[in-house]
Formats: sequence, C-alpha cells, structure tokens
Amino acid sequence: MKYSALSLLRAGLGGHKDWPRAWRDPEPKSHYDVILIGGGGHGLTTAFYLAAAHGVKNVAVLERSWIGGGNTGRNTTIVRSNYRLPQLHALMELSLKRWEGMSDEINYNVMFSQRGALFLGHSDSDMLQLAQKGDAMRADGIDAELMTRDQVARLIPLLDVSAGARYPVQGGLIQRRGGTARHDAVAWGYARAADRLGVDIIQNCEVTGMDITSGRITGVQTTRGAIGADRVGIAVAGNSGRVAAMADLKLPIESHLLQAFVSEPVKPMIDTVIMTQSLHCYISQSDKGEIVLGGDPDAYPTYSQRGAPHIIEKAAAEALALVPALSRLRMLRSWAGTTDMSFDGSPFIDATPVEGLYFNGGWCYGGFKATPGSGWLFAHLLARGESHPVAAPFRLDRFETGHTMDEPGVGPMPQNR
Amino acid sequence: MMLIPCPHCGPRAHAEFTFDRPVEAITRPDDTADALVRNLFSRDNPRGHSRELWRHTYGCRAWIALTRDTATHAITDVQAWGAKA
Amino acid sequence: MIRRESAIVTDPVTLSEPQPTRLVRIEAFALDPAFAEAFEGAVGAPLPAVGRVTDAPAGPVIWAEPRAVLASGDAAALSAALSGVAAVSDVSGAWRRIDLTGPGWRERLMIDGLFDAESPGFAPGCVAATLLRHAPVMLCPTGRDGVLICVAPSFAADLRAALAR
Amino acid sequence: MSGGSRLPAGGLIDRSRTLRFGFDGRDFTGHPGDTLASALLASGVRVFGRSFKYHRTRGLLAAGVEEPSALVGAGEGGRFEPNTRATDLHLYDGLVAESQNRWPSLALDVGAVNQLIAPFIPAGFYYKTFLGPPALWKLYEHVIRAAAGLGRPPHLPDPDRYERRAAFCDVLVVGAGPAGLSAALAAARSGARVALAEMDSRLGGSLLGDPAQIDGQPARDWIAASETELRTLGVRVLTRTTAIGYYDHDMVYLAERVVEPGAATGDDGIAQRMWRMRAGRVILAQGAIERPLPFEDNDRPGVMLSGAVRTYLDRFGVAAGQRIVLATSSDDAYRTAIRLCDAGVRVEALLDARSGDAIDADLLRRTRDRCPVETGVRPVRALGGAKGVTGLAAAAAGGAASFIADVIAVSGGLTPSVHLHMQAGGGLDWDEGRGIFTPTAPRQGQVSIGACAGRFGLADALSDAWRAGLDAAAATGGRPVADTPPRFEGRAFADQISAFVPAPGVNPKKVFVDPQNDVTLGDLDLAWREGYRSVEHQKRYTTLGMATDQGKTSNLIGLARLAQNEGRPAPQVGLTTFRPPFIPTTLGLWAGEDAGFHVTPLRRTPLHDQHAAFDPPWQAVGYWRRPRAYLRAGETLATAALREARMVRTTVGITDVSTLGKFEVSGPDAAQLLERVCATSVSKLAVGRGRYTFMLREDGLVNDDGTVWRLAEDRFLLTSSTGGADRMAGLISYVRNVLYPDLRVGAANVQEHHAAIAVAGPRARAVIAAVVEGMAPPRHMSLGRGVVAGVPVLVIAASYSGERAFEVYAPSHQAVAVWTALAEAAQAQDGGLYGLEALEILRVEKGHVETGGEIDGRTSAHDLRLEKMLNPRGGYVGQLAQQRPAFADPDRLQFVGVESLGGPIAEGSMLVERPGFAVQGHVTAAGLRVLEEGFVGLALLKGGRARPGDELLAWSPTRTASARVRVCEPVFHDPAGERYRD
Repeated sequence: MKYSALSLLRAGLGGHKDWPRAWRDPEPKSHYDVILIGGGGHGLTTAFYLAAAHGVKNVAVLERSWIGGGNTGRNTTIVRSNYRLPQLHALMELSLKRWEGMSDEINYNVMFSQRGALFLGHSDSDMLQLAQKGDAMRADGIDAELMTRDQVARLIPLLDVSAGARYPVQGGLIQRRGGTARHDAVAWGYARAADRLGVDIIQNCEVTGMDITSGRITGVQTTRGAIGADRVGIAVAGNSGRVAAMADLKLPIESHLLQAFVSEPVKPMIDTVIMTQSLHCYISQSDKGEIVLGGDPDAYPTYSQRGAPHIIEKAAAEALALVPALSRLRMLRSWAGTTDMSFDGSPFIDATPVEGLYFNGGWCYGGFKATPGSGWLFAHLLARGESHPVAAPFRLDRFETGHTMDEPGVGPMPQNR
Repeated sequence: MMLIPCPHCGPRAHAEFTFDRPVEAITRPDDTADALVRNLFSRDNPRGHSRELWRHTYGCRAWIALTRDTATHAITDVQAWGAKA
Repeated sequence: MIRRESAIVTDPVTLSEPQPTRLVRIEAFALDPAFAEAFEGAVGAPLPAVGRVTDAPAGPVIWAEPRAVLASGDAAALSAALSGVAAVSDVSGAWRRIDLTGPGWRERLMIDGLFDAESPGFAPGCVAATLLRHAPVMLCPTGRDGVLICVAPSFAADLRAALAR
Repeated sequence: MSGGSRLPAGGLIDRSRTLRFGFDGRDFTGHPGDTLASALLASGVRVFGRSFKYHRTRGLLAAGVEEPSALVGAGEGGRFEPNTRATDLHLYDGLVAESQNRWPSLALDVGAVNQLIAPFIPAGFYYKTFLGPPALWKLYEHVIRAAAGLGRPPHLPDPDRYERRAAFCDVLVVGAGPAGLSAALAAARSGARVALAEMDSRLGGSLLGDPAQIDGQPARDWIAASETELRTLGVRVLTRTTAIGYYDHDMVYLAERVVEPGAATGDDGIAQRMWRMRAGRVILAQGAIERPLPFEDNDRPGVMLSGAVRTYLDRFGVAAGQRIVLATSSDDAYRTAIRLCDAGVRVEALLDARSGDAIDADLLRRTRDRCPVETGVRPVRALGGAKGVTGLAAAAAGGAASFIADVIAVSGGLTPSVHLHMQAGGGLDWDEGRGIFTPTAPRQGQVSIGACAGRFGLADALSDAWRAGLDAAAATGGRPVADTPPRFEGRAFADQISAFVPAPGVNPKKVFVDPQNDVTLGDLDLAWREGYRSVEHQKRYTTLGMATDQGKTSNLIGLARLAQNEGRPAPQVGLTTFRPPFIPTTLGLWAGEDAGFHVTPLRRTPLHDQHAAFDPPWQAVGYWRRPRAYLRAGETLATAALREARMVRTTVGITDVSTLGKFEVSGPDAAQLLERVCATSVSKLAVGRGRYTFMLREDGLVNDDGTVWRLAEDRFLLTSSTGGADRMAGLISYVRNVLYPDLRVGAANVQEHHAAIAVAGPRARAVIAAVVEGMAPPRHMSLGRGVVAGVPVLVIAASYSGERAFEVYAPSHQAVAVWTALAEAAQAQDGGLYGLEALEILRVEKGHVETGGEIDGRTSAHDLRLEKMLNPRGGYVGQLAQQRPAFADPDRLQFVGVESLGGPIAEGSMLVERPGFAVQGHVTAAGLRVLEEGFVGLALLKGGRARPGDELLAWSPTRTASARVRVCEPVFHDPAGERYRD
C-alpha cells in the first residue's frame, strides 16, 4: 500500500487494520546474486539501489539483529556535504542530492529537514579555515555562505556572541541545504522500498563464516544455515574488522566509540544545526523538541557501546559555552555507537582481494549523512564489478600507496581524529 | 570512566591517560617499508583481549602496556613499557 | 526559600605562592645502581622511591616520572656531578608552587579532581601527579594541614582562581 | 466534591510552618516536607498538565521520580527549569510553577483538537504522509515542531554554579530504604569506607511513614538511630542525591540537588553537585517501581499507583481522593487499602484480578475487615473525562460492575529497578509468575539487594542487605562484624502476578501504556502488524519509553505486549538498553565547573599581564591566548598590524613567543635521539650553532617545524610550533621511551621553563647590544648567553620575520623584567611591540611555512620544498612512509608564492583558471607587501613547483572576491637573506 495522506485517512476510517508489513520476514533462499552483510542504512540502501538502479533483485540483506540497530540508529542525524577535500565533496554531495529526493523516492517520510548546517568560527584562523572550506565547496558546486557575527546572532538568538566569551563567535559558514533527518526512518524506509522490489531482508541472521574457494567467495555461513551468493558486500560499521577476519582480511580500521545525548523535549529554541571550528560539540533540535548533542569520540578501541562520562561532560560544557540557556535543560538519555575509524578519516568502498567480496566501511563518525550515496556507489560496485568514478579514490590499498584523504590533516592515529 | 592501574602510580582515572596504539602497530624507523605499512596501517582490531600501548600522560607520563578487553573494558594485565611483557 | 542542609562542610583553606626556587629535572639514562649511587652523592639524599618525596639538604626531591625526579639545586653543578648517568635540566621556570593550607585542603583537591586526596594514605612523603581542574599538577602533602601544588605556570592563574572559589 | 485533601493529622510534614507558592498564576500553600505534587494534591488540584501528542489532561500517576505525567516548569528567569516532575520537586517558599504543553491555558487547550483526529494519527503516522520535496516538509515541520516539545525553552543564562567532585569509597550503597540502611550499617560497622546515596531528602525509603516495627521499635525510630550511627561511623551520607550512571570500573555518578529546581542558591552559589564516586563495591538498593494496569482511559487524572496513594497518605498526610477504588494484581493495594481505611479515607472497593485462593488469607481477612474486597475482578474502563475520573467499570467472571470513585488506585505489581545493574553490564532473569526481571550475572562490583533484586519482603530485604554489606566490606579489606541483621517480624505480603493483559473486551487503542507520549496498546499492536517486531523497533516506531520518564512505569508492559503478539516469552523478545542517566539531569550539572568561560583552561604566557595592560584583541591558539596587535587610538586591527609590521621592517619590534614548544635534549645519545625525531641532520651541528628543522609523522607527512640548537656537545634545545608543542612532546617521549629505551639521553620539556621574546628588525642588534650584558649579539643561527636586568638569558639569532632577529630565552618567572628591558630598549630605537597579525604579515612576505597553514597535515617535505634538508642517512620517523608511490605524484599540491596582478587576495581562495573551472589549489595565507605596493600570498598548487609564471585566478565565491595572480617562488622579501646575515 502506497503511503500518502489519503491512504492514512482511509486506514484511519478502517481502524488501521490493513496496513501491510513494511517488509516481509522471508526464510533465506539457498542462493542469491548478491548478499549484503549488515542491515544498517548502508546495506539497505545498497540493496535498494541494486534492485532499483541496476535491476539486480535477487538480493538478501543479512542482519545479525534488527535493521537499523547499529550506527544508523545511534547518530545525531546530521546531514551535510560541507567538507574541504574534493573527493569528499563528490561523495557527500552525491549523497546530499539523494537525500533531497529520498522521501519521494522510497515513499517513506524520512523527515529530511534542510534547516542549515552552520560551522562557527572563533578566531581569525577559524574564519580562514571556514572561508577556505566555503570557497572549495562553492568551486565544486556546493552551496556555502560565510556569515558575519551579526548574521549568526540573528540566526541563533540564544548563541553567546559576546566578545568576552572564552571562544567568541567571529562568524560562521552555513550550508543551508544541510540539516537533519529521522535516522530510524532511513533504515525502515529503504527496507520497505527494497522489499517491494523483491529484496529479502533477513533479520536475526548472523553471518558466522565465509565460503571461499580458490580465492573466490561462494557464499556465507549464518546462524540460519549456509547461503550461497555470487557476490557478497560487507557493510557492518563497527564490526568491519570481525567480519573481514572471516575472509582472513586485516583492515586499516580500528573500532572506537562515539557518544551522543539528548535533552528532554522543549518547544523550538534552536533552528539550525550548530557545529564549531574550535570546539568539538554539535547541537541541533529534533522535531520532537529534544536538543541533540554530541562531542569528542572516546578515543580508544572499544566495542562496548558504553562511553566514559567525562567525554559527555566536556560536550555539555562546550554546548553551554555556545548556548548558555541550555544549562537548565536536562540530559534525558545518552548512548554510544561503535565507529569504524579509518586511518585518514575517509571511508572505503572497494573490492577486496577475495574475488566477489566487496567492502564498504571505515566511515568513522560520519556515515549517516553518506547513507544514500554510499548505497548508490556500493550498488554500482557490486552490480558492475568496478568502482563508480566518485567511489574510485576510496580504495582499501590507499595506505600502501599513500593516496590518503585526510580532511583535518591529523594523521594516521584514529584517536587524534 | 575506566580505572587504569598505572604500574607506578597505582589505579588512576582514565582521564589521566591517553591511548596510543595497539602494541602490534609499534614500528621503528629502522624497520622495512613493508613492515611499516603492514603494522602501522592495518589492525587485528580484536573484540576481546587486546594488547595496547597507553601513556599516563597526565600523571607520571610513563608508557604502559595494557591487556584490555575491548568488549568489557576489563584490564587483565599491565606492565611498564620495557618491563618484559 | 529553604536551603537544605548540605552534606558538604567546606573547611577554610588559604593559598599562598612561595618564591620560586632553583629546580632541576634529573633524568636517569638507566635506572641502575650506578645512577642511584651517583645521585645520592650529588644530591645528598637517596633516590626517592616511586611516588615519594625525600628531603635533601637543598630541598625536597620529588619523584616525577619512572626515570626522572625534580630536585633543588644548581643545574650546572648537578649536571657535572651526574655526567654519564643522567641528564640534568634547569626547570626553575617550569613549575609554579601553590601552598594550599588549612583543614579543608584535601576536600578542596576533590573538587574537579581525579585523585583520591582524601585517602589517609596520601600523607607527607607522597607525591601524586594528576589533573586538577584540567591542569596537570603534582601534589605533595606537606603536613596534616597542607599540600604543595606544583603546576605549570601557564595554568597557575586559572588554578589559583578555581581553588579560591 | 472530588480530589485530594489534607488530612487533619499524619505525614512527615512540618505543619507548624506554611510555604507559599504559585501554580499557573494561582496562589497555594503547603508545608515543609511537601513536594509540589503533594501540596497541589492536598489543595484539590487534579490536572497538572497535558500529554505530548493528544494533549490529553494529565494528573499524578506516581509519587516519585518515575512520574511520567505531572510535569511543570519550575522557577523564573535564568533559573527556569522546564519538564520538572512535580513529584520530585520538594516544596520551597516562593516556588513559581506552571503547567506545560497547553495553549492558551491548561483548561482550554487548542492542541486538544488532536484528540479528535487521533484515529488518523496513530503511531508512526508521520512516516506515511507529508511526503514531497524537503521544502514542503519544512512547512509541515514548522507546525509540527511548534506542537511538539513539552515545556518552554529557557532563554536566559543560568546564574548558578554546579560543582563536580571526585570521591572514593570502599562500599557505595545506592538507596537508603530498609535494605540500603541495613547494608550500609553492616559495611560501616565492618570498617569499610562507606558512602550512602539517597535520592530523597531523608533516609528511609519505603519505610517513611510506614507503621512497621524493626528491631522492636517503630520504623521511624530505627531509621533515625541508623542514620545517627552511620554518621558516627564516618559514612558519607548524601541525601537528595541520585545515582544516575554506573560507568566502567565501578565509577558511579551521583547527582546531588543542593537546592530544588528553580530555587535560589546559598552563598556558594551552588545549585547542584555531581559526585564522581569510585567505589570498591556497589550495593544497589534502589527498590522497585510499581506499574499500572491496562484498562481503557487509564491515563485520566485520578488514576494513580497504589503505592503512590499510600505515600501521599503516610508521607504527606494527604488523602488522594474522597472515594477511592483500588484495582490490583498484587498485595500492594491491600497495604494501601488498610492504610486508607485506618486513616478514615473512604475506600469503595478493592478489586483484585487474582482469585481468592491465590491471596494470603490473613491479608484478605484483615482487609475485608475494613473495606469490600472483590477477587477475580479486573478493571475495564475509567469513567469520567478530562477533569478526572468519576468511577471505574470492572469485569468479573460473573458479570460487570461499576464503582464511583475520584481516584482509581492501581497496582500491576512491582518492577525491580535494575537500571544501574544493567548500566554496569549485568544480566537479567525472567520471573514469569511475577512478571519481573531480576538482576543476575553482575559484571562489575555491583550487587543488588531488596526490592531491586526482586526480594519484595521486608524481612528478606533486611537480611540479604546485611549479608551484602558484610561481603562488600570483606572484599574491600574490612573485617565483617558478627552482629545480627535488623529484624522485621511481620509478614511479607509481597506477592504479585503479572497482569499485562487487559480484561476481555477492552479496546487496546484506549489503553495507555506511555501516558506522556500517548502510546496505547493499539499503537503497539499496529507497530507489530507493520513488522516493527524487535523490541527496539517497537520502541522507536511508537516512541514508547522515550518520554522524559524513559519508560520507568511502561517499558515492561510494552515488552509484555510484544511477547504476547509474538507468542513468545518475554525474555526472548529482548529488552531495550538501560542508558544513563537514570533520571534526567541538567546539562549545567554535567558541565559542572566547566561552564561558560571555564569551558577549557586558559593558558597564559609569563607575559600575559604585560599584554593585558593594552587590552588587546586576543587570538585563541589552543588553550593559549596571544595578543593579535597592540592597537593605538583610532587604529583598526588591520592598520595596527600594518604599522607594527612596518616597524619591524624599518626599526625594531619585540613580541612574545613563549608559547613555542621547547625541549632540552641532553646526554651522549642526544643527537641520535634528535635524528630519530627530526627529519633533518642534527649531529653535524657545531656547538653554539642552530638550524631550521622539521619533523615528519609516521605516515611521512610533515608534522611540525622548528629550530634545533647545540648548547653543548651533548646538549640541544629543540623548538617547535605552539600548536605542535604537545604533539612533539608526545613524539619525543614515544621515540625515547618506547622505540629506543636504551639511549643514554634525557629529554626535558622546557616549554614553560623558558619565556621567549623575539626581537626583530634592522635595529634588533642594537637592542640586544644595549640590553644584554656579558655577550655580543650572536651571528645569524648562532647563540650566546648573557644577562638582562640581572636575569640570565639565552639569546639565539634566528629570523622568522625576514629581518635581523633574535629570540631571548629567560626563565619564565623572571621574564617580566627581561621583557620590560627589551621593550624600553626597542622604544629607544623607535620600535615597540608587535602582535600575531604583524607576525603573520611578515612571515607571509618572507615565505615561511607554518604549522596549520602550509603544514596542513597533508603536505610532504617535497611539497613544502624541504626535501633537500632531509637527513640523507635516514633513520628518522616518517622516512619509510615517504617511499610510497603517492609521494612522487607530480600532481600533488605544492608550496608556491602568488603575486597579485591587481587587488588584495582573499585568504583561503581557490586557485582556478576561471570561475567554474577545476580547482587547482588554494591560497593558504595572504597579505600585502609591507613597505612596497602590492598583494602577495602563499599557496598550495597542483604541481606548483614546476609552474612559476602561470597565471591563475584566486577566487573566493563566498566573499565574491577574486584576484588574478601569478605563481612565483614563495618569497617576496629579501630572497637572498641579506638582511639578517652577517
């Protein structure tokens, strides 16, 4: 049943008895053209675009637990393409364009809200970095505007723009097409859309091994039995190393942790996504009214999804330094996600040395915004066996060759990122 | 916040320490280029016991090797770096 | 309005900053008997054990790092005396000393601290390097009623203001 | 007449004093010991606010922190706190509170229209509509946002402080109910260092106001005696302090309310305090939370938890209603009924879902002596409307019945509070009969006792607790005492059955599970039908348990419904994660001491006060602050900077460069260590000489740069940039201690030992000659030692500005005198002070690379034209990584100069053929010629080293600025270095 105001009205009159399942609960088939390991946003979008853009419909998404339960459901929902490096411009802008058509494309309201993503600058060198980023974006055809302190103050009246602040606001760089989206809806919406094209979404199905013969993958072992496949794609942010190890692959990835938290809901108080050049917190307000905050990563390897409290203390303090009126809002819930930290901060979308096995990961803490672009590019790779030009730089062997893409230039240690 | 047993200072708050790298990723300038790429730019990244180099940066500044469970954060061994592990 | 009786009773403390003294950092090339012997000869006191402070004629000797201590004295003379076994650097300007005295000193160190300064075992003769209000410090109890806080000069003004709050 | 009222006697309130407060503009009174909830209830108020989605009226459900419905805004001005639970707001004189999520008023609320369209806006309706382009969604969203949210957002800065405090103990006891007190006593008597945290303002927990006898004395006396003993034993007793987070290695965060929300603070200005409590063992005695029963319109004001009704009676002396009917599946309601009857409150009936033979006969008899008890009866529908309930319709095997009542007291049984146990990484067992999860498999030092362990009987709780206290003390080095535990000799009366399934015929769409977010059983069923069948999907799709109470009363009911829909037992459908904080806590408390200006430490150079006297504009550089320029009257930053730069080019200027990284490396292997750390040769440096150097990262890219000086045969001084100082300190320590621990060398970080003052300009030599005694000004890249104003100094001759220049190093505590002498001497030479802006203009004109500028973490030595300086003997950090193919790529971004063929160049501009063409590079820094006409810049350009003479556009679309530039060598001032050579 197509979702629309009319169908909702009709269903309401009938007591909502007839809504079909958003996606089926199929038994795994014995063989698929393509298996995607990982039912997060990246795996689900990949499956959808395999079916929708490449006509590859004999596809299964294998999810160890419930779809969208990894970082898709644990992020701060920020969507933007305001990067500095051209390779990331191409990737993130391709993604942002897909966000702009997403709700209609998958007939599911993902609430993509282009309320603007603003980076604040607090010093001359901040403003130089922002100008450089803005100019690079504009030169690559991406929207960006520099803002003066007064313009920023008008946009966010609760911001402390006083000259005596520890980090006085000098101005900002806004990408008006950036914003936020409803993260869970992305997983559910793509699952439903992919399912309608024939993709099997199989939850509670953990991959436990890979069948590799003569350097070629032929299928996977799962908790629900062996499943054959011509091609297998890995998209398991947070667990990439463990899954790759099943194919005896060692990755340029370390698993770290990033925390986030929300306040109790209040009426609208912050309309824009706030980030900052000198500090590390980011602030936005959800449609429900919660203030969503994040900060520094925990900066050590962990799979625990349990963060250290001093990290969120720092994020809270930074948020208060920017918006003092947040002080009496209460933190309602904090959580953590396992992040695949690559050694240059950029992701991988590439074939592996095992024929037929492909890898998508290493998104660090920036994977959510890239979800539809990542899926689009990974589907291209899986369907055609070769990289889309936009994905071409995101190779797995780039540390061997030195072709790294280090946006902040902090070097190969993930904890410095 | 973890409690990390510094071999010199005793148990101290995690906030005094910085993680540096898994021990496997320690490379020296007199290694080979291949070893560098192999050790510095790829990881076992285990879920479970991991041998890691940390530093008591905001304490005695010593380098220490921890054996730490990356799933539970339980620390089962600690050595001053150089004290034979 | 009613103010609930607080669980906290803050005893008074006073802050003072003694004049800087000549401070050197002695870093052993190796922690071997040769170093220990040369050290005792040069400084006039045995090498402090881990986490301890000892008294030498020129002033306290503070254990700082696994192979480094801070001592009072003339850098050139000590450097000559320890030649071949240790590196000696003048660090007189690298530390500010804040004396925190009064019965409330332990409690004051718990505010935005990380270290258990309320432990009875933390007593004169001990030194603890830790973070206090985000500043790297060394804490040396000086008696029942006081502690010497060594802090880098750049952090000193903030720390002093915070301790006085 | 309906609603609550104050009884003439009883309760733990101080009736001798009256507190005045306001709610929605009306004046009320209460007593010390009241909560806002009890005082309003005593005044007959039934409606406290409106729900999130349907704007249905909401009253009190609970009496504690689990309250999902009665939320208010508390306080005024900068102390206004929205979404405050009325049940957890202890009354103070002058409190001003307001109801929420209603407009224009609580009684007349426009948003209530949502109730009419409720059939069309079930769970997740918004995913199915408002489709279309993002611009359209933005319109819908504007309306949705205004309707969503609960309280008013604060808009003023907070005037109060929040303290953060470290604490340590052997045994932390969370909760000071009977179990917690018993455990704390056992541990403390055994010699352990004990802390006891209780979220209420007084100890006692469920015993408060209870007529039970413990150790042969009234509970009240036992509590008082216990408290006295604990304090005597040195136990840290923290009241109004809630354990909110159980983190790694037994770190428990305790949030202490020093004053109530919205209240003024005392002299110390502290509103709340966060305790970072590190414990050896943690005894969790948090008790249990009662859950409601499922029936239609069970969200109406007047439907209250049975235990809450008893608390209002015993603790506050308030009858929750005039005619009360109880519905239950547990023994708890019997205790309530007996207490109500004994206090003279009219109980219409007690309706128990259980059959009579499942109920303790003695309990049944004692209750029937006081009020009608019907067994095998289940609630069907609350009668009444928005103003509150008027009765209850119920169903029994034999037929239906209805009861008149203004309060329906419900008990669906107790749910152990396993939150902290789960945060600590524990496991759970499912008890099907009682419908509860009980804690098991602790992973840290936690142990659960009493009701939070599913031991609801008082006698069991006391003895378990005693044992836990002794064990915890023993485990942390105490000596367990042989005393016997406190005794309670009454009967437990703590049975319950699970009662998650509504009576037959009940319409699930009218049964509220989460009354704040308006989630009904019907919503849960819809989510299940649509395939949202994981417990997390159910939660996220319906928002069950995501309200400000985090599902404390509702999650288990939701889980049970899912299990029922799935046809599987509850534990198999999983459990949502318990995440900190246990109760919502203000961001101000989390920020603690770091609020506002104190967000990061402020590092001051030894000459900070000298700069501050000029009130200069500051530049934040990491934690440091450095003056950007010393403005004179009428100057702007730009004109001041240009004046200062011209001063340096023509006479002399001095500037504070104390923030540079500085390291003293000494010992026989000093040069060897430095040749590992630095990419340049060091060992051939003559004593008394210095040279430029730079360091690579392990990935072969340039890390930082600086200078290295040979102070003596085996002693060097290495400098690095301000921003790189901490990085270099780490690198040097790593190389020395981890990679080459056997080197005979010491490396002292002397960044803060030395203040550093640069003296630059044609007359710099004259200044040094005038001021420094005992030394002739050293030649370029040489050093000397002398005395300034009685202070021994090290003088090095190195130029960053392109002029003859020196850096004077003095011990930081003696630096002011040196600065003053140099400043006076500079003035005598028609020179003066210069700041960061002038420094930048000068370095751009001279073409020095800068960390954070051209050293951007992506450039190699070759990119920066430094490859000739690389140590040919190798062996340095980063050497091997340079052998990778990308380092030889001719299209790398390389360091060049750009000269403007027209006007100014915007810093950060892109270098393009013309707008719309591919980006070839960017301007890293731009400035002007200091003494001549013209604008210049430094840039990174694709293959730039081979492109001198190319013309490009420096294009800044964000500033609509552009300038034609010509690529050139990156030096615009004195290319031969004649101005500083001797």
